[in-house]
Amino acid sequence: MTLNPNSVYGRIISELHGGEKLRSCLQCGMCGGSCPSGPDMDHTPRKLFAMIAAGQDDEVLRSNTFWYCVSCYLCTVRCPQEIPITDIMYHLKHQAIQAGLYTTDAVDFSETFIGHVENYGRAFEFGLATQFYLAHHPLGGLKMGPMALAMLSRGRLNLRPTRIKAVRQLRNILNKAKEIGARG
Amino acid sequence: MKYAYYPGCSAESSASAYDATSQMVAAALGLELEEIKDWNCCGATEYFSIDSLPAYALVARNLALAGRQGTSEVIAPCSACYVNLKKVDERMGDYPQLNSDVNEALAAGNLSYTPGSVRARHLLDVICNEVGCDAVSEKVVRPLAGLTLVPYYGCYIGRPEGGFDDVENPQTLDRLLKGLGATVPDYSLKSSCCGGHMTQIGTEVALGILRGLIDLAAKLGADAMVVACPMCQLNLDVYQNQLNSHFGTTYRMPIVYFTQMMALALGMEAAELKFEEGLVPAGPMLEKWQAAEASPQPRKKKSKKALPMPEPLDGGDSG
Amino acid sequence: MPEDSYEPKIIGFLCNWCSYAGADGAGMARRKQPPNVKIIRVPCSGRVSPELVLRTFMQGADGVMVLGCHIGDCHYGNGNHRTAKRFPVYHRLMDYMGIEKERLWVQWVSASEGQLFAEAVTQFTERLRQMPPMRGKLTTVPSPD
Amino acid sequence: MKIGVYTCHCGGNIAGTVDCEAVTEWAGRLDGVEVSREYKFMCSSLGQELIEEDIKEYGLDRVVVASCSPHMHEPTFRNACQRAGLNPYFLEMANIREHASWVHKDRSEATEKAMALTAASVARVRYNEPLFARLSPVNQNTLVVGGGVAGIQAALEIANAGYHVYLVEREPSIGGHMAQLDKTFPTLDCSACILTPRMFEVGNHENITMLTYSEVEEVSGYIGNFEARIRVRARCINQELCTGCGVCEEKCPAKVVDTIFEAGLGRRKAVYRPFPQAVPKFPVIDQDNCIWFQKGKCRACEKFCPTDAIDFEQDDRILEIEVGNIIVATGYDAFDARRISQYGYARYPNVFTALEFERMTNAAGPTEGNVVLRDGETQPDSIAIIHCVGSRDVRYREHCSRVCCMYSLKFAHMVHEKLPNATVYNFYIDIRTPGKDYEEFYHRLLEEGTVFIRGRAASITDATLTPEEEGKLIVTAEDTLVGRQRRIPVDMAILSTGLEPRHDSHEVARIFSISCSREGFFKERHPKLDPIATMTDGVFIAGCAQGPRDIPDTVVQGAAAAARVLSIIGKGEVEIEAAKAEVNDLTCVGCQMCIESCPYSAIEHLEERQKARVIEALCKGCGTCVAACLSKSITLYHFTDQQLVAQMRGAMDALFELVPA
Ligand SMILES: Cc1cc2nc3c(=O)[nH]c(=O)nc-3n(C[C@H](O)[C@H](O)[C@H](O)COP(=O)(O)OP(=O)(O)OC[C@H]3O[C@@H](n4cnc5c(N)ncnc54)[C@H](O)[C@@H]3O)c2cc1C
Ligand SMILES: Cc1cc2nc3c(=O)[nH]c(=O)nc-3n(C[C@H](O)[C@H](O)[C@H](O)COP(=O)(O)OP(=O)(O)OC[C@H]3O[C@@H](n4cnc5c(N)ncnc54)[C@H](O)[C@@H]3O)c2cc1C
Ligand code: SF4
Ligand code: SF4
Ligand code: SF4
Ligand code: SF4
Ligand code: SF4
Ligand code: SF4
Ligand code: SF4
Ligand code: SF4
Repeated sequence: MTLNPNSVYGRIISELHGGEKLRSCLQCGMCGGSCPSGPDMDHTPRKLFAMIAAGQDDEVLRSNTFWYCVSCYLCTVRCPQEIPITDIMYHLKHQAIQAGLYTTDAVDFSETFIGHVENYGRAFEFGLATQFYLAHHPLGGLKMGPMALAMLSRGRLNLRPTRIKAVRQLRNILNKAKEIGARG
Repeated sequence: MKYAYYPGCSAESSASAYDATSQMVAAALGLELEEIKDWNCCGATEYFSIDSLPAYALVARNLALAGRQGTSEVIAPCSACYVNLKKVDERMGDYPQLNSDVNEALAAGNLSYTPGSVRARHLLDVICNEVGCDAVSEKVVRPLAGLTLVPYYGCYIGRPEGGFDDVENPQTLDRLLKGLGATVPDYSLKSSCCGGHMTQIGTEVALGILRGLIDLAAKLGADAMVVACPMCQLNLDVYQNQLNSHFGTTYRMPIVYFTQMMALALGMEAAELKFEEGLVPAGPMLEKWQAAEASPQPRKKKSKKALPMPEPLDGGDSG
Repeated sequence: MPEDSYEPKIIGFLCNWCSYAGADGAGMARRKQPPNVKIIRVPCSGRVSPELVLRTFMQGADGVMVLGCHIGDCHYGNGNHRTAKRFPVYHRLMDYMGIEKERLWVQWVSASEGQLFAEAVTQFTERLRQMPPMRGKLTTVPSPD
Repeated sequence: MKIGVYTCHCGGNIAGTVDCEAVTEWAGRLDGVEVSREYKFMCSSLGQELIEEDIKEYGLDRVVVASCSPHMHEPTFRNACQRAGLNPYFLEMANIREHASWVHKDRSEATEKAMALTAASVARVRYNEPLFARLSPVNQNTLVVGGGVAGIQAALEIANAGYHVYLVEREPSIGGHMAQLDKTFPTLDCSACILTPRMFEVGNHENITMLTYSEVEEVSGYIGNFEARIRVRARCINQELCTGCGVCEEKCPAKVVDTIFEAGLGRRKAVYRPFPQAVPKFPVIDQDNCIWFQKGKCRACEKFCPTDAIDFEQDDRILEIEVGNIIVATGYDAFDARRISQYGYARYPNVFTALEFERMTNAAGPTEGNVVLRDGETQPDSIAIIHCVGSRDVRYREHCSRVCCMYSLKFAHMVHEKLPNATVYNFYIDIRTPGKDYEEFYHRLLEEGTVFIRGRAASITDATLTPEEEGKLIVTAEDTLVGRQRRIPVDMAILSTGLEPRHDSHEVARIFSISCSREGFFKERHPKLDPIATMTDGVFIAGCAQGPRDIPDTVVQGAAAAARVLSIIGKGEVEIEAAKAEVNDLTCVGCQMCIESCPYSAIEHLEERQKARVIEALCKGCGTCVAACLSKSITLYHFTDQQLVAQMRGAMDALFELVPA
């Protein structure tokens, strides 16, 4: 079967290393049965793959499945067809962001995180917590309050980020990578 | 043997206890760790979701730096860092196009990396398989007798492409803890996921997962859960209070690093092992240990009618 | 003639029991492959003398494949052991004649490895496409009769 | 020289991709070609007659058929030539189907390749020489290896036709896996009841020499004339004296878990018969577990044996036999469930394998047919049966094991029958019931109330979440028909393990000069038209050794293999391939390089003349010696240098003409 290269399916197959293995999905449900986030996903990974094959691209990209994926790789190590499911989840997040079709704020979490990495070269847990929670879960953030305090008091949260020396070098590398990624 | 050491971002903040005890234990076992100079964050699980090539390049920079320091193996105590390092190295080897793209990006920072030249190792792997559990237990001066410790590996050991232990039923930490003198029950959720970043974006989902993990450990009579990953520690420890108020439970399960427990058994002072960093206090567990005297385990009697039990595969000693 | 339109001419000597059956298997499974390899059936890879290989190059072949059973699976017990032992001889002779050793492809392909066969054909053809044609490099030998 | 070339369309198989008309036309212009024709189906009787008529009418002296693989139809066209009075070795085939039309898409590429292959065969056939296949008498004895139901069936068919059979079985008794089973699907007849009479018949047949506790170590020779060396392991029982009373077994103090016949669920003694109906009836002493052999104490069996039949001194015996044909029916191994650790076999006591469950439901088994948990007492209220364990999984076995859906249904039925109040869940991907009355059996289970959950079980754990789950095994799976995860608490789980090749199938294949397919099952000559024969003439395969199958199909294959052997015996003689090597006395310098190279030691050195000589009866025509002889003194008929070089040049010349560089 030739696939529309711009469909969700087509892009997984052409852009993702090992993505072509998705063609051999047996619909066995091993992934869906194994996933720790499965009960809270609106579609199990297996179901999502059936929807991808059926061309229901919009519904696929609006699904919370891949946002609830915690990258535990359990599905990947158990899939009887060796389909790189976790990587497909990453790729679907990527596609959903590009299509502007995401429904959760997990994206912002990831983007805040990445922003720190790009600025400092290191992750910055305290900054992440404040920036992310204050922007998205003012209430959740409050609940987090005592927890953050407890961690602070035990020296487990740094109030200032650590910065690596060669931030410029790192940024050059990342910018170059983005450029290469964009040229496809 | 000399290893490059990749502490990971959490070493500087939330998991400084792990970092400190890892270095103490390594020194006691004669492992020479040389921190990668000016290493950067591995991107955790977040970077791959947004853009994959920069994510690969980010990790590859660390591998390149390790290579430049002249080491062929890098130790990561954090499982997520370990998986990222390993995955990037292996994928670059498997996919030539990816390899050349990543190297093109690295070149913008005057770096290069040859796949396969720096092997990522988890600290647990090096301790159990290079030093050896037997060698460790020979060094034990204060056995952990009297303590029931549940080994919790988390999901990243052996994933995604298979690592140093069985993916589903790993044994290394079990063997290590038994070698330290602890009682180690067969904890069937040992390689289940701790919820990862779910605690932050879908708290309810995560709390459910965490509850299952702690619940089974409690049922097995655990005095503590022993982990090998800062993310596992953070989720199980820091969210335990919230979980209790959410479900109306009363768990007080200390979540400790295996390096802390090793350090104890190797004779280091508890006060120096940063147990106080845990939100759930480890005090009761430590007191119990100090009070305990090694007492033999009661053996369950089998009925005459019982059918034979199959032997585990490679003579492992689970169950 | 521009480089990219050059199609290498390849002769494959395949043992009857394993590799020839493997090539048949590739056919039965419809494993697509470039058409460049022309197969000649021999009883055993051990039958393929260095002379035969050299004559094939002299005839203008751009590449020669010698495929036989896996070591230990030889229909004749261990005929292919001799084939394995003969590699250095092949290579020395080719070297002597000024033929790059990349032009000889020796592999074990069993009767059930149709896919492996198709892959070998594809890879070898691809490799030779990157090399200049052979014709004219060597003079032909007199005909056998 | 008058060559006839026949290009076959094979319906659309060839003509669909190859321009047969162009090939025919091109071939017609080749040197020496007298007639060139195309035809829809060359192997049809009309196609063959076409060749025969042309040979007579045009006086053709060489024939080239451009069609399918010679493995498929070389005998067909050789026979056609022979019928028309032409030596069959004047035939060449160009394989333009498997090697051209089927592997290329582009019509012109495929056509050019077909032309080159045809030209190569035309060039070669000029140098073909008349050869005469040697006729060799057939030894009427047959060796059957493996005493499962396949081997039993084959042995009985041949023995009943009046010919002698040596049946070699590795275990102490024949019967194979079928002897372990309780009931057999879909009719649910008792396995022992239908198998025991056959086993008994084998044991008492005047034409069968049964060699149990034995293995074939080496085979040499060729069709009609094989020699086999068999190791008969020491039973430590004098079979002349033993009456099979079983007293020794009763008195023996050494008890071990029986991992073969009881599949690990039961125990046996060091001196034992695997099961009461064992054939032969004699026990064996398992030296690895016997206290006398290990520690030098005991000898209880000897003391109590009423006939003094115990013989600790017995040694292995080596038996050399001569046979004309061989049937290899060594069966399968059950997949080792411990390899999939998330199912917890060997970790949780109440996870069982399929074979364990067969033994459990068997009234003669360790639990006397009671379905109980590992404690040996408690009856389960709920049971999960997990399909496809080790099968349909590229990390373990890619194939479908074909029988496990059916036996899983059978298990569900057995539970309903024995524990009417128990709930049975079958976790499946697809229910595969391709057999007579098999789908009907599935319907019956639906009616009996088995719960079917479509989804490969993800894991089995003892980690419980709710009070209802407490103390149970939890099977997790996605119910794919609902699209949601489910957790099913059960008391017992049964793993429907797949069928895989015997762990030693590669070594066994080597002994018999046959090969294994990708999975490791023995490879047949042709998957559809010759599933019984192998590439080695005179060696046949039957039963699960060739691939997973149920008992009816196994029996059919056993009988079919016997029929093939009987037809060879019936003919009395076999044609031996005429491709033989010969040394040219004039040029041989006696260097003996060839002698060293021959895998069959078929070349002798004539001391007095300092020459090599090929012993015709031993030479198998591999041609290794040809390549070894530096003075080019050896000719391998039908694969001469001249012929191969001509074929190569034919191809090259055609290529330079078709695709000039
Ligand atoms: C759990 C289970 C339930 C089943 N239930 C049914 C059912 O209800 N109905 C049904 O139709 N089918 C059933 N089957 C399938 C059935 O078992 C097979 O179809 C049948 O047993 C195959 O017989 P066989 O002779 O080919 O192989 P086997 O039974 O495996 O016999 C092979 C014999 O060869 C011997 N052997 C092996 N290697 C050597 C050697 N090197 N030298 C000498 N001897 C050797 C072995 O010891 C064995 O005796 C079931 C299978 C399983 C696993
Ligand atoms: C659409 C289709 C596709 C298939 N594809 C495949 C495939 O790809 N691979 C595969 O393995 N199998 C395939 N099969 C199955 C395959 O066709 C059968 O397995 C096979 O043809 C059975 O052969 P047979 O000799 O038993 O019966 P048949 O082919 O039916 O032959 C029976 C013969 O007996 C003759 N006959 C009938 N009654 C009498 C009588 N009273 N007196 C004298 N002669 C009589 C008939 O005329 C006929 O010639 C396919 C089947 C179908 C329907
Ligand atoms: S486990 Fe693999 S084959 Fe099965 S449904 Fe999921 S992706 Fe498909
Ligand atoms: S990797 Fe993601 S999709 Fe796969 S099992 Fe883990 S959470 Fe579920
Ligand atoms: S001879 Fe071969 S190619 Fe021709 S019709 Fe018969 S099977 Fe097909
Ligand atoms: S060896 Fe003796 S005791 Fe044992 S079965 Fe034979 S006759 Fe009976
Ligand atoms: S000598 Fe061996 S076989 Fe005989 S009774 Fe003792 S243990 Fe059993
Ligand atoms: S027969 Fe059924 S259970 Fe067995 S492998 Fe095939 S589908 Fe799975
Ligand atoms: S290798 Fe050739 S020359 Fe030497 S003994 Fe054999 S046949 Fe004669
Ligand atoms: S062809 Fe030569 S090497 Fe082969 S069996 Fe005959 S004599 Fe031996």
